[in-house]
Amino acid sequence: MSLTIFALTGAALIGLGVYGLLARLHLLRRIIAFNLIGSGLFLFFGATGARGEILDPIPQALIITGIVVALSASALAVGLVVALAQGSGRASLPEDEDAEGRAP
Amino acid sequence: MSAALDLALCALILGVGLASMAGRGVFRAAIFFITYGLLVAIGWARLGAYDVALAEAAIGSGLTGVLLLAAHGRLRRLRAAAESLSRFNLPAAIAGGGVALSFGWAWFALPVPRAPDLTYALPQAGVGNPVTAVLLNFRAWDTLVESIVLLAALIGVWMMARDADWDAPLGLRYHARPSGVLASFGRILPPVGLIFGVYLVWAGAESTGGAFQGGTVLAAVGLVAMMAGIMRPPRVAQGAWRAALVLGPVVFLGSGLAGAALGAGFLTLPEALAKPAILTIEAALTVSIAVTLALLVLGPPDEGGQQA
Amino acid sequence: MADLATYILTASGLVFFIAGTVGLIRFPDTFSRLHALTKADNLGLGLIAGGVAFQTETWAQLAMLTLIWVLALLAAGTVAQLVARAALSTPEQK
Amino acid sequence: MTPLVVVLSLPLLTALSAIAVPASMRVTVALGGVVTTLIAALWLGGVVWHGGPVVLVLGGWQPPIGIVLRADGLAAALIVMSALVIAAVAAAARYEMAPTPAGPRASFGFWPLMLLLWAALNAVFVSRDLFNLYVGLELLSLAAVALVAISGTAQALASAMRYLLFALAGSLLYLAGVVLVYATHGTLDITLLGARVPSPVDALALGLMTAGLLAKTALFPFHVWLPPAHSAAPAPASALLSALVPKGSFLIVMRLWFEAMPDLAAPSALLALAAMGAIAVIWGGALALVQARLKLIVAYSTVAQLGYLFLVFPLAGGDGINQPWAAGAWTGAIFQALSHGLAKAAMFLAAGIYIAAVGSDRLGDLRGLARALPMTSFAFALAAVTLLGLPPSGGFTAKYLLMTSAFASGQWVWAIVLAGGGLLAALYLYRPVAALFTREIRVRPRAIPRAWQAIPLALAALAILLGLLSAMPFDLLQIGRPKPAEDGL
Repeated sequence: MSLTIFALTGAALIGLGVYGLLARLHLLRRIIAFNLIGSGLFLFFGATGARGEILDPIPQALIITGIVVALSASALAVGLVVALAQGSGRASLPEDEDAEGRAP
Repeated sequence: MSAALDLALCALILGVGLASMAGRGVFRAAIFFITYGLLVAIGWARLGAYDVALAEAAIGSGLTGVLLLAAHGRLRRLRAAAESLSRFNLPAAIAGGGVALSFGWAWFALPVPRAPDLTYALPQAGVGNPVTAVLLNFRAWDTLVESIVLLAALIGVWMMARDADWDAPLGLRYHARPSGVLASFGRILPPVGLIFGVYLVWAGAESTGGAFQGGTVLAAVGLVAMMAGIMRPPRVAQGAWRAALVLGPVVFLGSGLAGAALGAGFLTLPEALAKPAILTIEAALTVSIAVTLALLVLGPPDEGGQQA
Repeated sequence: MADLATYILTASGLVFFIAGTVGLIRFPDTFSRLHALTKADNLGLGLIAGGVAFQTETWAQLAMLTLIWVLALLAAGTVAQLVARAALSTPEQK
Repeated sequence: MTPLVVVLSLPLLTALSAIAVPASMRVTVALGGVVTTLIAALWLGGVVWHGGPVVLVLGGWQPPIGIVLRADGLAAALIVMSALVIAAVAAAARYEMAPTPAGPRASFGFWPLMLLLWAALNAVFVSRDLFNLYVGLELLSLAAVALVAISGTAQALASAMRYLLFALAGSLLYLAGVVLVYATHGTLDITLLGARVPSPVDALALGLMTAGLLAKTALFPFHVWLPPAHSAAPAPASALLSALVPKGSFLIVMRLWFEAMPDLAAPSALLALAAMGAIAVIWGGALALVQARLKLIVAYSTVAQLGYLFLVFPLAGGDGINQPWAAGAWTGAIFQALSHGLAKAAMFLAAGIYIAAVGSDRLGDLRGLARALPMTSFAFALAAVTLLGLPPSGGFTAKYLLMTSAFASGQWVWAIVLAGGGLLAALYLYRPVAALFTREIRVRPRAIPRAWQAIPLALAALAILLGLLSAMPFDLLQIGRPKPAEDGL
């Protein structure tokens, strides 16, 4: 029962992150969305790894690796956002602003 | 009772996650995300995955949160922190809902679990914590490449520096008053933090902990010490810091190559040597992880941020 | 007996946490919110740590519990100071 | 010490050294590593050719506990091609990424990032573990994004950001599929998955992984990030990004559809993959036609040329794997990947020389440059011959094999795509070649060392040689090929 709760929460978090990634334009918000998708996915994975009689250590190790990889990607993304804003004064991509019809 | 607790926890996780996506302002989103990470860490503890709980709290929530907040501060100074208003976006909602539903379906469609049988492998792994055994022995190649991913991200972040700033110290300057609270905190924390960080690495061999979790604690200690003015932020040109960055991967790769040269095979740890080898690799990795993480948070060399 | 002490201490710790949270949400400005947060929550955490201390089996666990409380206390105090200073220098922020 | 271990670890070790050593030694260390790894890559190619696939069970742990690496003919061919391209790129970068023209920041970052990218590529080419492939892909993507951002202009940073968004979305989609695979089968090993008990979740997992990999391979309609990113990077970095990086994710798509889950390759899915490839060929070619800058033309041509790769799926995938034409289509696609890699790197390195000579890559500014830079311009023309698929180039062998299979299988629509794509390539490559070889001279170009000019020529010549000597790589590719069809064409 508890595992199902965690797995479905993970699934919902993935969906939530996908929504944020597509609907929000500020790049920091999109980075948070990526992290939500990742952590939802890991939660789902963790729940699947806990179904057997003993807790499977392989998903746990993969998740720790995944968390570190996600941090690396987030760090590079955050660095890019700041550098982009230094050059252009904006923290969203130009074509997205055009699509919105206004610049923040 | 326990299902009710998990249900409440998950409702909280979802609510805070929703707030980080739908709420007003990027700053709030980052704060909610940090809270979210801590709640997820509790979730991991509920699932019995204590190593993951530590990693999520330290890295997923803590460090990612600090990165986001630091970036928000810089964006505010550049007047790029404001966010255009967001309306409800139906196509995005359909996509998100579809993804969530397919994972929900997949959960119920999964066949009975088939985890690999580790009973004969674990006693030969050299460490008692099965997660550490997977990370540093069974799937050591993953972990080696992962430590290099972290380093690649740092080199990438450095490439964001302005050319004129390349010789400047890393990150924006913080000036703590020498008699201020932060300075005293910065003096008290390092000894305690150092012991705790090292303990986490040591304990990781047999119980909860590990190089990444311990390295994160050490990185945090270093950052507090730098913010308190006890330690100076390094420059790219300082060779000792760059050597510390590569130490862990070099020792890891070197031990793998030693296995190949001695005939045991690439990344193979003979059972008798497994424990000391893993501890050596973890010690070196911890140093590199701690330095890399701290420098990632500091950001690229930046001269322009001089401020009181 | 130990269980009873745990129940009483953690329950009263929770009361302080709730009070602190209510204060955080309802108080009008940064400084009074900090009051609510640091004082009530530190006390609450101390009570919960005290309650859990009755369940420890070794001295090492007890030492770690104490360390957690002391570190949280130190961090909360420092952060409260920093937040207050930041709030002083930027009066328009709520 | 086997050549496979050297090919995997030496680029890493060199990258780490390049970070740690002082600036004065950086280039020497990096070039030493490049030359040694190139030798090891050729050695590996020879070992695979003579002795069959090289297998490395990491740590001695067999799957599903551990990770297995396997260099079959396909992986060995890609490793050798990458090594040749990177050796050329490194030779060109000695001039272009030296501290004087590039600045201390870019000249610090380029070498470790190039070497990390190389290490990631080699790791991806040989890994048989789906999660290990994810970690390798992330290393590949992060290094590639950083290489785009290295030029530091606002436009480069925006392109890098867009690239990173697509790359991260692709990674997460792929990872989502990997999670489902492990949850279903308890293994991540491609060989073990080939013999798995099928489950209804497999289709979702395969779909997620493929979608993520397509975003990283820049297949239409996920291609929008590629041209701005590849053209914004410094020329040696563009050469790496365009010639090599998409091949990593493409190879995983092939491994998934031919080796891990061939039973799921329904005709409609294979058709959809090839249809997207066909649209990419036409659409990329059409957009290349209207660009005014050489690097953008070359970058849009990458979108088109990557499209050809996906024609392999209906011709050799699913039930078609046992057909007599499957071997030809499969080999043709790999030939396309190899010859495109060599030719595209030659083109970007030539573009770098033009930019160094006249400070611009607008077609109008390149007029008549063939007189001042004959070797480079000849190299560009030779590389164009390969992209057009004219004999005797490697591109010709590739397109000939694909076209024969298309006719043999009765799927003549792909033959039309191949012919139309060749025609479009002729049109969009005619413009730069005509500009280069025109008689008028506009500006007096800066002098370029002859050794630098010779680098793209060497690569373009290799692309031609690939066609002349196609029997050799043809044999290599058959080694360890999944279910080799006995009677080829």
